[in-house]
Amino acid sequence: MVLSYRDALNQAMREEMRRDEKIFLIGEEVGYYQGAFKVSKGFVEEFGPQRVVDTPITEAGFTGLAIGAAMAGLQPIVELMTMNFGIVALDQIVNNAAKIRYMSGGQLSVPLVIRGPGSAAHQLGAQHSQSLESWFCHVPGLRVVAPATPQDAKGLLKSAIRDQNPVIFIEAQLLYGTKGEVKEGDYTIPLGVAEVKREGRDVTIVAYSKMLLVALEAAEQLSHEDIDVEVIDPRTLKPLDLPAIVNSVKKTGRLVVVEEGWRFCGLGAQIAESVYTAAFDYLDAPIVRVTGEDVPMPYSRPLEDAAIPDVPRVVAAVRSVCGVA
Amino acid sequence: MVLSYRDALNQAMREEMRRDEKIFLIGEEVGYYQGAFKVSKGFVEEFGPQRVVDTPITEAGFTGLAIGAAMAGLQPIVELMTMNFGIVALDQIVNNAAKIRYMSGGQLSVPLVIRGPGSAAHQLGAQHSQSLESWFCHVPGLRVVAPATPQDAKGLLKSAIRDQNPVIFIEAQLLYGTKGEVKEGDYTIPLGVAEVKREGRDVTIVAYSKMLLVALEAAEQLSHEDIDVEVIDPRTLKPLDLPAIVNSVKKTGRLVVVEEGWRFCGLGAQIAESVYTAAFDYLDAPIVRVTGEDVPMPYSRPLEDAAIPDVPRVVAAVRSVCGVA
Amino acid sequence: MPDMDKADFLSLYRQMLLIRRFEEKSAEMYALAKIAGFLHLYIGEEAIAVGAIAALRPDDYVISAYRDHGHCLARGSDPGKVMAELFGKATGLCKGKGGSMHLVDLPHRFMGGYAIVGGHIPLAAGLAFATKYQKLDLVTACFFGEGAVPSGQAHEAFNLAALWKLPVIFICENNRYGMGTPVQRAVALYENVAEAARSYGIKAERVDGMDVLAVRGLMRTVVDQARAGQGPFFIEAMTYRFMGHSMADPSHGHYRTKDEVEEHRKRDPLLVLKETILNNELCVESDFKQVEQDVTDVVASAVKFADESPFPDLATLHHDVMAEE
Amino acid sequence: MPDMDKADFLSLYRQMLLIRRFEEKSAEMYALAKIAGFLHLYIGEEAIAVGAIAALRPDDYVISAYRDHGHCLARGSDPGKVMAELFGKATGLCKGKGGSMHLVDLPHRFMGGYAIVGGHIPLAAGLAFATKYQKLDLVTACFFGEGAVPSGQAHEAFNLAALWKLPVIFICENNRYGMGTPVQRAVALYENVAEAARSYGIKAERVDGMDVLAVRGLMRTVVDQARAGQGPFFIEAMTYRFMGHSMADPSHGHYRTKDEVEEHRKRDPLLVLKETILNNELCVESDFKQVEQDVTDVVASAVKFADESPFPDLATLHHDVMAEE
Ligand SMILES: Cc1ncc(C[n+]2csc(CCOP(=O)(O)OP(=O)(O)O)c2C)c(N)n1
Ligand SMILES: Cc1ncc(C[n+]2csc(CCOP(=O)(O)OP(=O)(O)O)c2C)c(N)n1
Ligand SMILES: [Mg+2]
Ligand SMILES: [Mg+2]
Repeated sequence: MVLSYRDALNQAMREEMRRDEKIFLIGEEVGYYQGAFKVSKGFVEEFGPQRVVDTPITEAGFTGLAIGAAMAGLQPIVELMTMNFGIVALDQIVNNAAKIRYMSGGQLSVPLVIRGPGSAAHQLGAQHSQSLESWFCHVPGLRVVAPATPQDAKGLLKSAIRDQNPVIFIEAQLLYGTKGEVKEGDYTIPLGVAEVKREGRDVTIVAYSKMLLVALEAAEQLSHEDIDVEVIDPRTLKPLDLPAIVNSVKKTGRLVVVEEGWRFCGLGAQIAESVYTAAFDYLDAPIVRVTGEDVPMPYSRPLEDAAIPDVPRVVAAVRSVCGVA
Repeated sequence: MVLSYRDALNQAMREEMRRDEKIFLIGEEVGYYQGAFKVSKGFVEEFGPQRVVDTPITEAGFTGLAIGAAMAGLQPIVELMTMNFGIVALDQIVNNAAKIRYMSGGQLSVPLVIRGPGSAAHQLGAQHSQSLESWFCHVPGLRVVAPATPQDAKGLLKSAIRDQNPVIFIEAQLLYGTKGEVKEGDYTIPLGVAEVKREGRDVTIVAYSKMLLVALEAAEQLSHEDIDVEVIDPRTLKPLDLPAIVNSVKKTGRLVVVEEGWRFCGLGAQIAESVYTAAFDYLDAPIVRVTGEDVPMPYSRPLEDAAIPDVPRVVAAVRSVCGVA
Repeated sequence: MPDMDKADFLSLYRQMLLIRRFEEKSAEMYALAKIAGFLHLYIGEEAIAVGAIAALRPDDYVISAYRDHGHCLARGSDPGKVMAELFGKATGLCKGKGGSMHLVDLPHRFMGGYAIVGGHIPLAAGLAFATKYQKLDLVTACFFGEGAVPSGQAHEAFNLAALWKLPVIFICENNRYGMGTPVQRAVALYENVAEAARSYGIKAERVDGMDVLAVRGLMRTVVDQARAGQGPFFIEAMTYRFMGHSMADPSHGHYRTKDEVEEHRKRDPLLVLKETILNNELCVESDFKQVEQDVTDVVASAVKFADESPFPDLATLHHDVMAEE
Repeated sequence: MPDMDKADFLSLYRQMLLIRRFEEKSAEMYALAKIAGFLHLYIGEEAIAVGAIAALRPDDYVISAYRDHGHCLARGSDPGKVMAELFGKATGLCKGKGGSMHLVDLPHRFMGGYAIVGGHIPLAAGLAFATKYQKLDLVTACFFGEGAVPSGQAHEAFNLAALWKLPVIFICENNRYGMGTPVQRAVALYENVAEAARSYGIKAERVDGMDVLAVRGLMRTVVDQARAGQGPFFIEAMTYRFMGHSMADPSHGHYRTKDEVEEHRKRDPLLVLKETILNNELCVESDFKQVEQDVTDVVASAVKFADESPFPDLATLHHDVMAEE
């Protein structure tokens, strides 16, 4: 069936919450307001305010509260209105959610999903347009997921909810309205498994979240120039399905990594470094990264457009890695 | 003159505070207690409590306060008792300190130094043993400095204080007591300039902060095996002096990057990726990274030792990159 | 009322009307896609910015959250430059880099709008810290919504301001909602949010935020006290926003009824002041007509200026990130 | 005193003495380098943990900060396993991964010690949220120092607990200092830190934290109320730490005089209880001797157990990071 990304997420949570009473949703405006981006539409009506919990604007407080609840056997889904607000909850995420299992020698578990939109939408300005996945990926004890399609969104969110680890689940405001075919019924997609979104033999592009759509569009354009692009979406950013990427690179010999976030210390640097190490002798050219510019996000549209990877830039990167002017 | 790293920092701040009344020091226990690690010994006596400001345990509050003070023309030095507590102040650092110049179109400046010890000491446990430089380096608008020697500590801290940008200045608890020759008088070392700490022709090691000492010791040992190691300390992590590193790699053809922090998305990934891109054809072997293990820091000493890079691991990495068993 | 003065009252009226018409025009321009991103209108709350800022000196500091057009205009910023900023133009206050939520006008001592709820409150403490440090008799006025009151950053700042007797006036614009959440579900002591400040020993008072004269009256007393070194003050100004939370939000719907909005519109701050003026026979209808005409012209030329201004040169993307550039 | 019972009083005495002797032994072991890292002793404050926890059921939750040995032992944890944890041994409560600041004993519902000041307070709210959600009549007791009171995370948690009437008891151990900072310089309303809680409508009371019976008495009332659904409570227990902040800190020095410490030692909680017992002729000296002997034996065998236990196998370094391993 065709569903929007938003509805796919809604279904995933709804099905899981029907299945298991231990699951509850907590965050700003998730209840009566139906979610700032309407992802939890109809939830408070179906599950009641006990299980769909509106909070004050205190991300550290309610994220910590959710972690405590998880320690006591519940399975919270925390909605951050946007992932940017994860920064004020970061101590809870990094020092508690990610470490409690380890520090307790395995006695305690924090089965928790923290989800919300990452990356830029349009002209939201510097404090509301960040892509922070590299930070989360840096931290042992967390899984990080960033689906690009409705099908992946649903299947991965269900897996994330069932996972016994804290999972950072990164959506994108500009993806909520996008549509795609979604399998019927109760399916899951395992965390940690990449998917080849388009097969090709000349060059590999790795892209995730919103950038997958950019990469696929670039691949389409390049097909008219007789460049056959393979596009891989890791879907889960941590643990990264490196073997899938390396396999592809062994075939194509060339790699472009696309990410929306800042370049310096971005996830793409890690992906590149891992591939260099695993497939050094297979690479016909240095890996090329296409990334967000290293600037706070400007508000003005032309500047913003210039700061975020787009199809022409990905096309140019592929051409350059292929040695085509 | 021979000074400890601690005294070098003390001198740098003291000289700068004597020079300019706009500079003040703020943080937990910096005053009457003389600093948790005694870096500000004698300060409150010399400069008074107006300029050496003890705070409650509210890092977000007083870091934000310092940023506001900087916007109004002062030059604060914020001491974080340890860099770990930067996490609770991260919103202030990333969303305010780093972005205010840009968001204001250049109207506002935030000349500010945030300093304190990063990385692990001995058995401080998971929440007190983090190396977060990769996070800070990811953020446009910040400079990040991590000196390893007393001489660098003094010269770089003075530059950081005089810099008109927010600077994250990462020290190390285990370095405070180390000693070294320090130039006399009022000197500065420019930010953004690496230094070759040991010349060599066979292989390059990049290492900073505490890990520089490990690298130098490894280099010394390897000299007995006839492996001639060049050791470079970037000193400033952002902006990174990539040309200096690339120059060295062009000479040696081999690179080992050592960092104490977590491997995945660590700064070393970025350094490696940058070098691959800039010197692909000069590399005789894939770059090898020696990093902290991807685990929350365990308390137990043998586990902790196993989680942190040490001389034998660096030696082994160099051997492997040189193709020596 | 002791000193009733036609010119004075009309000036207050004019300022409020300017904000009102400016905001209405912004909404229009948003509909025309000349403005994008989040746009939070100040309609209904004008009496607070105008009344409070009227009690300040030009060299006092003002800082606000993301609903900041009103404060910026009341501070005297050029409406053309403000509108140009909303348009993302090079001639905007912040060269198009800030946008609606991040207006800054240093010459008018408007130190910015900030979009992380609670995040600017420590900055306000810092501005006040600086003026005290510099031995200047300046005060800082800090505006925020009632939704920010439970945030940890607000509390840390309140404590520091109280502890160090900083000359900062916290002005809570209690419009009863944070996005869709009524204050009853956000602040435990919702009937008296000023308790938040009182628990730090900060004196606090509630004022009718629809009555510009009342706001200015209280503010004058409070500013004198703060300037005289009596420390911080907290004003809870009761108000109501007539429009949705942002342009993405209808003025009524899930969380409040049309009737409720209509009820509050009866105490429109423009009507309240006009009534006082007319009751006291200070002006006649034609005076108001004249003001209306003036303001309409000002706003029209602001729009014209914004519209005719160029977008920023793409070369400026990397400017203003760091000081040296 | 209504129900004076020799066995009961002696049991309280025994628990406090166990903590005292355990801590003294820990200090010895620290000097012998059997224990390392930060070690924060609970000496002087025993009456709070023992009195408060004596009012709890075994299935209630307890959570604490880094000065946590006392709470863990009062909860009934095996002293041998606690000591082994401090030694970093595989037989420790947390297999050596947690250490002194991060003790966890799930079977005894001791949910952990946490080392980020204020960071565990939201977790406590979460434990209480979970029990309420699960419709269990459990309460959560959360211990922290007065230094944590100004922290934003504490406030966000207080607000949530009050708003949602969570069955959590906040127990502030006011020992007058946070490291070297007297409460007067940390908390604006230092004479009444409980105002922090009252400003959320949380009922609060002060108690003599040197009197175990007073603590237990108040706690019993409060626990009954919380269990009956009356929401959170805040206890300010006045106490004093007889030793330095941690082993790195002398018991007196820069921030407090020897006389001050001596003065407080006169109200040693062990003496206070002993006096009550003797005044009421419930026991004779030989009873105390017996307890002393028992406790000495327990501590001695704890040390023996810890000393003879093996360090963790290095293979466990990567265990307990994620659930699946
Ligand atoms: C830390 C943080 N969390 C969430 C948001 C999203 N958000 C923006 S405005 C808002 C409501 C704020 O309400 P209030 O403080 O009362 O101000 P008002 O909009 O009513 O003027 C929310 C939740 C944010 N900007 N920052
Ligand atoms: C967020 C944070 N900042 C700073 C520290 C360093 N620190 C550890 S304990 C302490 C003092 C805490 O005092 P208090 O809360 O009164 O507890 P006490 O030690 O007196 O029991 C400080 C500043 C920390 N652990 N966490
Ligand atoms: Mg509001
Ligand atoms: Mg204390």
